[in-house]
Amino acid sequence: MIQYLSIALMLVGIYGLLSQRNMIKLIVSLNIFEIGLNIFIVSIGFVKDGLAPILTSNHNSSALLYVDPLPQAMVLTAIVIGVGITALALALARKLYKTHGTYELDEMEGE
Amino acid sequence: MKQVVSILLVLAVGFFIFSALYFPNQGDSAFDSYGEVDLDERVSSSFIDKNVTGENDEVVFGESANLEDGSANYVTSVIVNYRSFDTLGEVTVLFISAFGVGLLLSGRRKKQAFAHQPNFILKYGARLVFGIMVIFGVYMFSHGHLAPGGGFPGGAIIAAALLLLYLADNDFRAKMKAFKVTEGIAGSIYVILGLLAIVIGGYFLMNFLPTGIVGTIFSAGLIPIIYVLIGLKVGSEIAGIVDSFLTVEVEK
Amino acid sequence: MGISIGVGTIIVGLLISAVLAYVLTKINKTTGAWVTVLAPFLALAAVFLLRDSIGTTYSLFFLEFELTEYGWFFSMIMLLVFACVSFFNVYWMKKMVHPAAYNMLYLLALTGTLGAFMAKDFIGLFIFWEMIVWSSMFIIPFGKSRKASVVYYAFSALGSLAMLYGIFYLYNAFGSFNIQEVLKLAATDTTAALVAFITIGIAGMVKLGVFPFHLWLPRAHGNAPDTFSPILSGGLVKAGGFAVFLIAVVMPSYEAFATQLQFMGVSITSYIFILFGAVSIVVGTLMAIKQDDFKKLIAYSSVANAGYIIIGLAMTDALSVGGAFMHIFAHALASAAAFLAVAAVSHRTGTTKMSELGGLIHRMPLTYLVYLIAIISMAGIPPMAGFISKWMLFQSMIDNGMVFVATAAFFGSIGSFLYVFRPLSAVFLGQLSPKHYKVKKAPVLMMIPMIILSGLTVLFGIFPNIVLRIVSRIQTSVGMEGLQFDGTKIIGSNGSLDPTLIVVIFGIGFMIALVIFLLHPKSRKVELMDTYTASEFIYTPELLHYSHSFYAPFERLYKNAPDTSKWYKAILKKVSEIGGFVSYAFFSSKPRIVVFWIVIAMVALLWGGSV
Amino acid sequence: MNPALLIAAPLLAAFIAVIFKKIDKVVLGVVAVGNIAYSIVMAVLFTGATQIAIGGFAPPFGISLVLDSYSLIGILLVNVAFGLILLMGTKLVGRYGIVLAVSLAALNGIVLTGDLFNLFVFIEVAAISAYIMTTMNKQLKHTFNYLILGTLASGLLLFGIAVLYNMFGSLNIIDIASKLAISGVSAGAMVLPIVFIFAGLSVEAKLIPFGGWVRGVLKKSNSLVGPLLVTGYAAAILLVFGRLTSTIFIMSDGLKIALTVVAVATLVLAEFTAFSKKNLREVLLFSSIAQSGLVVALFLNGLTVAAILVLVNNVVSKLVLFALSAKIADDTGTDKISELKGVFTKYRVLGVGFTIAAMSLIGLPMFFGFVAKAQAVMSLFESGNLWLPAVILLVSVIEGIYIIRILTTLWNSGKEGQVPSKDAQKEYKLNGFVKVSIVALVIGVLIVAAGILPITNIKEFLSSDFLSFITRSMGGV
Repeated sequence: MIQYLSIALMLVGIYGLLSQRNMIKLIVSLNIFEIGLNIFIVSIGFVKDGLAPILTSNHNSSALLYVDPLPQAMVLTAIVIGVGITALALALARKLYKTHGTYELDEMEGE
Repeated sequence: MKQVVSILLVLAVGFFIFSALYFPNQGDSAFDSYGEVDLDERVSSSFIDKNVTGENDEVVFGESANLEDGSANYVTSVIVNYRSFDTLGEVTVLFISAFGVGLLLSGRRKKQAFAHQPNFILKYGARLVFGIMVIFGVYMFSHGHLAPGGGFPGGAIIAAALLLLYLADNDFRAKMKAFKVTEGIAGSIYVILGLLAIVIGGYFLMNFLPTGIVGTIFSAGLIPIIYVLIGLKVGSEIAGIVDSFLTVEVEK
Repeated sequence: MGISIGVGTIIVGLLISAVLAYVLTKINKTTGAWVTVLAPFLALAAVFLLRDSIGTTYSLFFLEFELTEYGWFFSMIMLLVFACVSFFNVYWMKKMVHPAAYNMLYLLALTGTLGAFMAKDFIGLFIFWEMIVWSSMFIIPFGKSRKASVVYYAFSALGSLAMLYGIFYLYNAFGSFNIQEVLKLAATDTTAALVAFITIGIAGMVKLGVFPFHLWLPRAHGNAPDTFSPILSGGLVKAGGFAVFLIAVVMPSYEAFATQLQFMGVSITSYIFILFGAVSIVVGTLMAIKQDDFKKLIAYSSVANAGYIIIGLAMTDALSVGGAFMHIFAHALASAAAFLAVAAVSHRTGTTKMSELGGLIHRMPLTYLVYLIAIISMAGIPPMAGFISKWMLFQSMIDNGMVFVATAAFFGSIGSFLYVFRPLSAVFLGQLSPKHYKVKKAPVLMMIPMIILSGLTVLFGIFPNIVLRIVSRIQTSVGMEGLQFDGTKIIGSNGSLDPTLIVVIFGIGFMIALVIFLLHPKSRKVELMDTYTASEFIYTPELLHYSHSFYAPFERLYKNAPDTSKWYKAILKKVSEIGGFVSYAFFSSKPRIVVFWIVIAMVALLWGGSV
Repeated sequence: MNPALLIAAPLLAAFIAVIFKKIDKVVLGVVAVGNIAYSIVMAVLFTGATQIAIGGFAPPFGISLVLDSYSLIGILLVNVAFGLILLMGTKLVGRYGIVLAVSLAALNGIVLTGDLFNLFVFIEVAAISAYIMTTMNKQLKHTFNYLILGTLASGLLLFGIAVLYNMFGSLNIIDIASKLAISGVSAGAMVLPIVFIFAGLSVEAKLIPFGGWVRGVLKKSNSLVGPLLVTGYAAAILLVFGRLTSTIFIMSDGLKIALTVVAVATLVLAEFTAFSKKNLREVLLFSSIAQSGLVVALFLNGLTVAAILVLVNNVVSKLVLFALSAKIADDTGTDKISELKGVFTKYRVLGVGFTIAAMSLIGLPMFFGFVAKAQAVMSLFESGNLWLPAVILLVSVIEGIYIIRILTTLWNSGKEGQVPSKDAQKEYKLNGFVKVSIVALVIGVLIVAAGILPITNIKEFLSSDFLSFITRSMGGV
């Protein structure tokens, strides 16, 4: 179920990119898309009845059933990349706002 | 009208994704559905048993020693050991985007002032919380190999602490030069450690220190060191981004 | 020296002299120009001496050459034209912005043609073929127009890339690049033969300037530097004849298409080529009649003559191919001579517009004579070389019963009287324009090549068998029936021609006319501006000019005729419009539009993948 | 010889340069030269295809770099192109030295990596450096557009990679390929990941209609960013295409046709667009989009050798053309073709370099472009495809027309209908053109040399086992 929802979230993000003209909203759409994607990736690592992939004094053996740690690592990377891009996008949006006085892409002058 | 077209398009994409993943044609199913995953078919099973390079059947917390990877946190072992190269790239992404934000929002700058002067309690309370947060952040990235967390959240927490100071104190202005130096040094050491590994072990980014006993603080070889470096680097980079956003260009 | 002269040495020598010409021109313009005179002459001598070693193969680095009968023949024509024209280069050095580049490219164009004629394999042929294209493509914009060069390249590229397609198609089918071998094999496979015939045929048609690929000729010939127009018209265009010869005769098209529907003695494919030839005769003639620019006029006449050549080659019987070869030769001489005469006029007066010239017979009599001989040959009047070739072609057409084609050809011949007479009267006859009172004779150095070319035209008009015996040997060398001779006579299927006899008859007729002319009282010579109307003097010489609205009634007749260039322009306009649309629709600065296309494309791909 | 150094060195340089700001250009220069030298050394000492593990974990578990003749060509191309672009545009580097160093590392990473997720990371690093670099052109709105599309694209790519991981439990390209071969997963199941990966890569590879960002970002680009995005970036991404198509793209017929249609449509439409443009940089931009389409089409048909040759030709000639055009535009203030009449009359060496590159681009014989085009057409014929060669050659006519239009205009100053004369010459002033001219000329000489030499044994060359060599060296899959 969570996988279906994550795909739906990705689609919502794409819909946002298709319909929005405001820079901030576009960035938000992009983030929604990325979050959906991240949840999807985590979900492909899920194993039914699996434990969180950390050895502790309670779950102390690798013979127990754990969920797949690799997608989680991938998601961590993807999140950090997303942060970087969002920061950059916001900086661009702010710079553009300063020159054009608007966040609406359609209202900006020039080509 | 445009909305309708957009919705239809999105639904079409969704239709294809769902039909391919969950309702495949006869003989086309290769996608493991949610939860129905056999880890033995994936490379991850070797990450869990830590037997990529040698024979190893079971890892036991607090007992197994000198494995190829000594981290109790499997995600950490994937991030900083098995797929350390990705992490180097990831650190670079954050590094370059922080640099880019700095470039875009550069110029002679001063801090954006708030309309209301924050009062005494806020100011000093924030400093108190700042200390706690920094300690928590340091804890986070130094225990990345044992507990959830690690360099990235640890760094983010430190940056959040700085953000708090920025918000609470109009006169506060971090020394950006110091942050630059920190991230530069941390990044350089990361790469240099990787290069050193070529000399010592023949592989780039190899974990060349002894890995110790799984589950103890001084274990997992290079992992804690790299996570500390990452923590410092991420902290200073996000702080740099925060600084860039909270300052305004000085009008000439 | 121990170096024996071979094709390789000639090619290398020409390449070296091209570089030499560039360097020397940088130092001294005239010295550089003399290199372009000497190099073709030496090459001409060398190729002439190679006559005995026909059939030998030579190799140069990675390229292989084979001296064939027809390759030798074409090379000789080309070298003759280059050698003669290059005298003019000396006078044009000061007028050029890039003289060094001109000299170098001039010799590279020569190298290209020789290499193409003598190449043993298709790769060599293509390399040198393209060398002709780009060397001349850079020379043309040194003249009056930049656009002309682009038009020239566009058509040439169409041709040469079609040829490349054919070459690789044949290589894929037969596993070889060897021209002789592949073409022989292709004749056994109708599909391959058809592909080769069409693709390489298009390359030849483009170079020859056959309809509908004729549009580059008037633009390129008309706007190229005056010294290069004769090269284009007399020389490079004939390379197209070479390509058509390859696919029509060397690859025996009559055998390859034997199973096809036969039409008037030839296969339907060949007949379509012949029809294009017929159309280009008509179009070339009609367009030539209405030109005001002297050079464009001759360019259109080249289109018409290209039509004769392609008809002759495509009919593939002994007489027609012989006629085509003779026509290639005759037209090379005549059009080079005509363009040289134009160049000489242009050198002295600075214009090639007929309405600005007139009466130059008094100032440049020898140039006039050269031009006269050239146009008589082009129009196919005895006793010039052009007559012989046209006679052979007509013979063959009538043999095959090609009524329509023959009508077109006759139309072209009669039309050619109209258009060659116009510049004759407009430029050389009539009254001298006041601007040109001080015009001097053409310089001696210019006279030499013009006299050589005219002399050869007359010589081969009287004794065509010198050339025709070579042609006959070419025909037997490629496995077809050769021309038949009887003493000085050429034997056709329903009649024979004795050129020498004709000359004698013409000579008698000429004498009678001369006597009448001399006995007749002389008319008074009047200056152009020596007139007035309504008791006012007139000061615009153009309106009084002899050739003003020369063929106005004709021009009115075909004012509404379709203009081929419009078709091409329409195609390019469409291309441009599509481009503009793509740029507007897909390359938007709005993220949502591009995302829209990405999503659409993905849906299409997912759908296409699941089909 | 560890190829990881090619990635580590520029990264280290970037990290050091952020501490010592003043030396960033020096460090960048050293790294660029060092990378060229190192990649040449690696090429010389190359013995056979290997996968070099990172961190000591053998593939498919750890990340590995693939060093084979294919990636060797890639790193040589990318590093040399980068070095030359840097040499020609040294003055423009400004504060962007760090970004350039990072992008160099990322490009090497893209070419070398044998791991899908690592590929994603490097593509992101490269993309972010590109976003930052394009802000140099002061077209922020377009940069924003690029950023949104680029991020969406890498998201799509990541989705495809995640699906593949779910299906095969591995991220290593060669491992997935061998698992594909063993498990016999049907082509139908591969449609979804392939389409997503294709879409993700196409945005960066600028295929129509995916690469809509490119015009706005690059039409006013300076001589540093434009050439880099058009050559280095395009080369790296297209090489990834090649690696993926020849390993894990198991396509159904329908999908293969659909993807080929996209590639060929890109080729045709982009050439049409280039034909309709009047500005130098825009023309070249669309021309390189078209070439990307051609390369992808060749890859999709399994003609790796031809695709590489076309790619190399495009990179080398576009490098010169774009850098010189941007240089001319920077100094004269315009890149409208009609306003640059006769600019080469004064700067002849520059002009010769430009001309050779242009003629190689349209594939005239004696230049390297002909070898590439001949190989493309020839191998298409061999694979039984008769219509694609015709399309390629017809499109070449259009390409030739606009390139020749540029050449004749830039060499000749005269008005239409008049013989050019020296008096009518417009005065142009280019600053510091000597360095650029020399680079252009040297590349020109190389193009001619490469154009003549392989023809020496064109038959052997065309029928050589280069192709099988490449497939063999791809880990024997």
